[in-house]
Amino acid sequence: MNVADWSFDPSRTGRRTGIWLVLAAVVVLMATQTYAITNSPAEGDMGHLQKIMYVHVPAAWMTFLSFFVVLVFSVSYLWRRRETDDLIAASAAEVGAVFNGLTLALGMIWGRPTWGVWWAWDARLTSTLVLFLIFVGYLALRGFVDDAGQRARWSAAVGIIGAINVPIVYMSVMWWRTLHQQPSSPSTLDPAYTLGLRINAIAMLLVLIYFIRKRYEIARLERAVEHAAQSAAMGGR
Amino acid sequence: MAWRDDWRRVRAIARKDVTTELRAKAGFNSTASLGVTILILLGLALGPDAQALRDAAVGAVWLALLFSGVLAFNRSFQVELESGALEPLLLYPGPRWTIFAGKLLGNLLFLGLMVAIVVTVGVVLFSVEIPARWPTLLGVLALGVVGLVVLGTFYASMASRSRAREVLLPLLLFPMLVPALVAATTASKALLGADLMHDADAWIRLLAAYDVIFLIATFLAFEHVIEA
Amino acid sequence: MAWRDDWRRVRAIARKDVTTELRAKAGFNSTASLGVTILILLGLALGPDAQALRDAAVGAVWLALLFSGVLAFNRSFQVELESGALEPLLLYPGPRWTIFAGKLLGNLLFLGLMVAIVVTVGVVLFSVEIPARWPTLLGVLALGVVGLVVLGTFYASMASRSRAREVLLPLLLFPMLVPALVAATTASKALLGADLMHDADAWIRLLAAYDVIFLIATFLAFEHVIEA
Amino acid sequence: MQTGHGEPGMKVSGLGKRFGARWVLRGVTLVVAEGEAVGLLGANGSGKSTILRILGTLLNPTVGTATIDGLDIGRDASAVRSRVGYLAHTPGLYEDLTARENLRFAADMLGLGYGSVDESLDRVGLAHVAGDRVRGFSAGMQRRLGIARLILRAPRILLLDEPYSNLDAEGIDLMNSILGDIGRSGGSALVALHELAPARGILARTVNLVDGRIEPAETTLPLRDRARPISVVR
Amino acid sequence: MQTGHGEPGMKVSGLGKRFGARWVLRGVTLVVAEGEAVGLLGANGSGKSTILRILGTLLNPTVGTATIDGLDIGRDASAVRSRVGYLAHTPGLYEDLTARENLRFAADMLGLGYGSVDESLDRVGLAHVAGDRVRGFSAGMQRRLGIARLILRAPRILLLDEPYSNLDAEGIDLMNSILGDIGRSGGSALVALHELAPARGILARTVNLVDGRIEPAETTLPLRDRARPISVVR
Ligand code: HEM
Ligand SMILES: Nc1ncnc2c1ncn2[C@@H]1O[C@H](COP(=O)(O)OP(=O)(O)OP(=O)(O)O)[C@@H](O)[C@H]1O
Ligand SMILES: Nc1ncnc2c1ncn2[C@@H]1O[C@H](COP(=O)(O)OP(=O)(O)OP(=O)(O)O)[C@@H](O)[C@H]1O
Ligand SMILES: [Mg+2]
Ligand SMILES: [Mg+2]
Repeated sequence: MNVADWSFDPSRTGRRTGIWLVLAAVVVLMATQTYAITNSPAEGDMGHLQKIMYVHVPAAWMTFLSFFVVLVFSVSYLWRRRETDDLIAASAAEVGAVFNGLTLALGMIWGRPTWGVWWAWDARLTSTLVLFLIFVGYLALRGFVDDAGQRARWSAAVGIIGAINVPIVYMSVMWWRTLHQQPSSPSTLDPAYTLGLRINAIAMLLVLIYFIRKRYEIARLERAVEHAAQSAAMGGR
Repeated sequence: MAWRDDWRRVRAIARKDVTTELRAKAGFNSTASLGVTILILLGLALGPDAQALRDAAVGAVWLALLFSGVLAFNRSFQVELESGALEPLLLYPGPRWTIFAGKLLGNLLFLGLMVAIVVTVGVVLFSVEIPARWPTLLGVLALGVVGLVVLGTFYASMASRSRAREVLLPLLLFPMLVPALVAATTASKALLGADLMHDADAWIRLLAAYDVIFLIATFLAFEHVIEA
Repeated sequence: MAWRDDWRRVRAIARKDVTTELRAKAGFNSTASLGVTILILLGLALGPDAQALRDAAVGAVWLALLFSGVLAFNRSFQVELESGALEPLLLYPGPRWTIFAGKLLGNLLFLGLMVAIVVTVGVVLFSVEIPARWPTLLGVLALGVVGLVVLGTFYASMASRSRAREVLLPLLLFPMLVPALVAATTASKALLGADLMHDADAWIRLLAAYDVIFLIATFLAFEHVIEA
Repeated sequence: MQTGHGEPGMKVSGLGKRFGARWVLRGVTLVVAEGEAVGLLGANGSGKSTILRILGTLLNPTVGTATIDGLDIGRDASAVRSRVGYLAHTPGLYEDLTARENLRFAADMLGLGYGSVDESLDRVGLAHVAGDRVRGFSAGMQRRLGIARLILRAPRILLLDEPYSNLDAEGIDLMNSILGDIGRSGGSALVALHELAPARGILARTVNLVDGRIEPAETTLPLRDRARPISVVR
Repeated sequence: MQTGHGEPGMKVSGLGKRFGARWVLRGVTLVVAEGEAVGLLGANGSGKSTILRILGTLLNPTVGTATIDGLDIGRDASAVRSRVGYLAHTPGLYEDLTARENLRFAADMLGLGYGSVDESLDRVGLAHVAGDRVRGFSAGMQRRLGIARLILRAPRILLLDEPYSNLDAEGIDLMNSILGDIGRSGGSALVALHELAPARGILARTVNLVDGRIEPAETTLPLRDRARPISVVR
């Protein structure tokens, strides 16, 4: 609530590190893609379709990571009531939803030629979709609440309770399918692909951090504008 | 002394909600009828094959409870919002969790009654045979309803105060209820003997854990949510 | 001249409704997401057997449209009731059917968009194979949606002014929609080749007749219903 | 604007209204002449708003009739609506639309051009928030917007339910200038109110609603500051 | 009833409130002493209700602090709530409950006996409709029921938002006797209002809210009939 400690200098928003981040992300991403695509053998059943894995799987990991960030900063918000925590949680949720959507989209694009269907009611697929809907609910809630404080508290609560539910959702949906035939999801991975996967994950992580940072900076700039208006309105008190 | 005052508050809120519901002529009757109507719709949409219907019975009953429950939860906070009664409610002294507890109790009573009706009708409509382990089945039902009411009441306390209340509540609530729905339907099917591959007990434990976890979590979170 | 004024009124009401809906940020997005959520719930409640799910696809899509549509219809009149905007609306000169037509148009636009999303997702989720006669299938969809919107808007005009509005609308509406639901699902199933016993054309004719009859009936009845 | 084809003003005769088993109005008879603004006084719950709602065709009387510009409020309800401006206790605005959008909607519904919209907004002093959503408006600002909608088309007949409540001094002057216009243009107004101070010099006379009837003896000018009804409905 | 353990009365200092990008309050500083009822004047939309809502713990200030009986409205919100009586623009009643049921609910929530319920109803003149549902109540009757809830427990501090609106002469006297009681018992009251006539002889002084601040020069008795704020917030 105290304004005085809000020293925010738009010229020092870390744009430079931002540029390094995005450059690093793009370079690593391109390099790893080239490496992975040229170096990994065509897979037996799927042929070169398997290459989708290099984006699909890291995207899924980044989704989980984002939701974890939402959880941590939501707890922190309710504890310390710092506006920044709310903004970071919101940024992570937005970016996480994008990665979640990407996982779904890539998975479906992959599933069509491999399984012959866009969708199967498999445990992992269903829980990924439910996770996506929890994110959507979180973001919708933010859109429907006008008061900044109320929005922060509500979305923190929804973020935490949603995060608690994620493992339960995953567990329940997995048991739901347990004794039925599994779609041929290659969860066993040939070591030939692991290296490509790992470095791709690092590239994606850089992208994720960059996105969250950028989104957060935008949110902070919006706040800064409001706070500048504040000092003007209070007559330089 | 303090807990007595708190309990009096909880009771007052629950009583007020139930009275309003009963007095808004047939508020209860119509919610129950709606549950039955949804059962019939599900039957029509999924039918007409008799075996398919019997298999769908458990799912249909739970969906009917879910859909009509959502409407009831939204109502319970909307009563506060109409003519701005939420503000006076927030201005009463005393701990705020009593508000949540009161709403919870009211909704539990309301939905409990509704379950009795919808399940009875469902059993008849879908020709469900009552198994020997029916007390366990009732337990599953109770656990499922508690989970539904706890999360429903909690999310309604936010959704009904936002701009898009009708839509926001189910949007937030339904994905959260997936484990409860899956656990309750699978356990019920196992108990009904329709599904021989699953063991009911594991599901019941999951359902109980779900209830306990979210009962605690929502009570803790409510304080932050109800604040103006 | 008169019909121009009337048409202007109709447009103004529809525009206002759509603006409000869009402005209540993501009012549309969230209704569409809700439709998708309901599809998943149905899948989870009815599954996990793949064949059973495929058979249920058509019914599930219609149920998702029904449930999320009901929320949208209720909203459209609730906007009028909040802070008593219905009274000024009734006090404008000019024929009252324009109010109905405006609401109808707004809801039709809204639900039309939603159908596009829910149906696409439904086709993907339930692995529906698109048949050669897909234009006819789209026609069935359109006829079904018109029936849903006409009756939904009409009943919402009454239900939303009663005290138990959330519950009353589906309670009145769902039974009335049974013919449309049965016709639409059966015709769709026939067109999808899943149901070889029924002929789609007869059902489509029924659906068209249903739409025409209720379009006329509701326009005639609205004058009496909206009166204070 | 259409002009009346019958006798101008309002004529109420033998109006009775029952809610449940209780008769709130028991034979209200009242004439408001052309060019006249009449104050309607009465204790809380005496039935002032009920009379205005009946005249505004929002409520049907249980017995009795009333005519406005010679038009029967029951049979010619639609014609009555086209010449009556009614201001209720609550403003009845769309909270998610802006002030201007609210008025444009009204203009569409009334078949008027948008030109009068900004004019009205200016007159009620809301031009500076024309683009803001009504949701955040203060009580008085909402009231003013309601008045702007009222004067969008100049109605011949005004039915005002405690029009001064929530208004500041400037708002009261505005309301009075509207009532003055009505008088000059040969329209008429019926104004329910408790506190006479703001309406000083504006109302031609006041009538008292007691026990569901208009008291025979009418208070005429000069007005006392605060109207004390002689008895209270129980 | 608890009594304050800090300085009695209300102390507001440097209160600022922003809605979106707009600053409605820009540093409100104000002291209401023990036994004093202060009138809060200001144009429509100047921020009177906002001040009352912040003092009533319904809204958080953007900057600034306030204490009530020495209790901070932020940190000791719960203690503040137990000694403040707040009357809003809207009464906030349950329409499907009767008048008596509404008050009994309030008594339950406040931890009071039901004895005071009928007493309160009698004092506001609603005893004859105690068993009727609030839904059919007129504007003034709803207002009176809100007042009955306010006086159920005698609060030390009153925050009243246009308390005279919708009230008839008898209702105004009732409101004034409540304000008189507060003065005598050493409580304090802040009363937002436009029309000073009903409060004549009751308010110790009035302050003007202009441009988000309290005007330095305070109007003191004798009061003018109608308060004209010097400038209007734009
Ligand atoms: C909509 C469809 C799909 C969704 C939502 C989806 C979702 C996911 C998720 C969430 C993960 C991360 C799980 C974890 O690391 O624990 C994952 C991993 C993976 N997915 Fe998918 N997937 C989809 C389709 C597919 C398809 C069609 C294939 C290949 C045929 C595939 C192959 C893989 C592989 C190989 C992994 C890595 C497995 C591991 O690390 O154990 N996925 N997917
Ligand atoms: N929730 C809100 N969102 C946005 N703006 C708001 C909100 N609440 C109040 N405002 C704005 O704050 C200003 C002050 O409002 P407030 O209700 O305090 O005025 P007021 O002095 O009580 O006026 P009135 O005499 O009309 O009751 C208004 O301009 C209003 O538009
Ligand atoms: N819909 C209704 N149902 C039942 N009773 C009603 C209804 N509307 C009004 N009444 C009753 O009719 C009486 C008159 O109400 P009305 O609103 O006309 O009073 P009023 O003179 O406008 O009072 P106020 O000065 O408080 O606004 C009241 O006793 C009220 O209880
Ligand atoms: Mg009235
Ligand atoms: Mg105000």
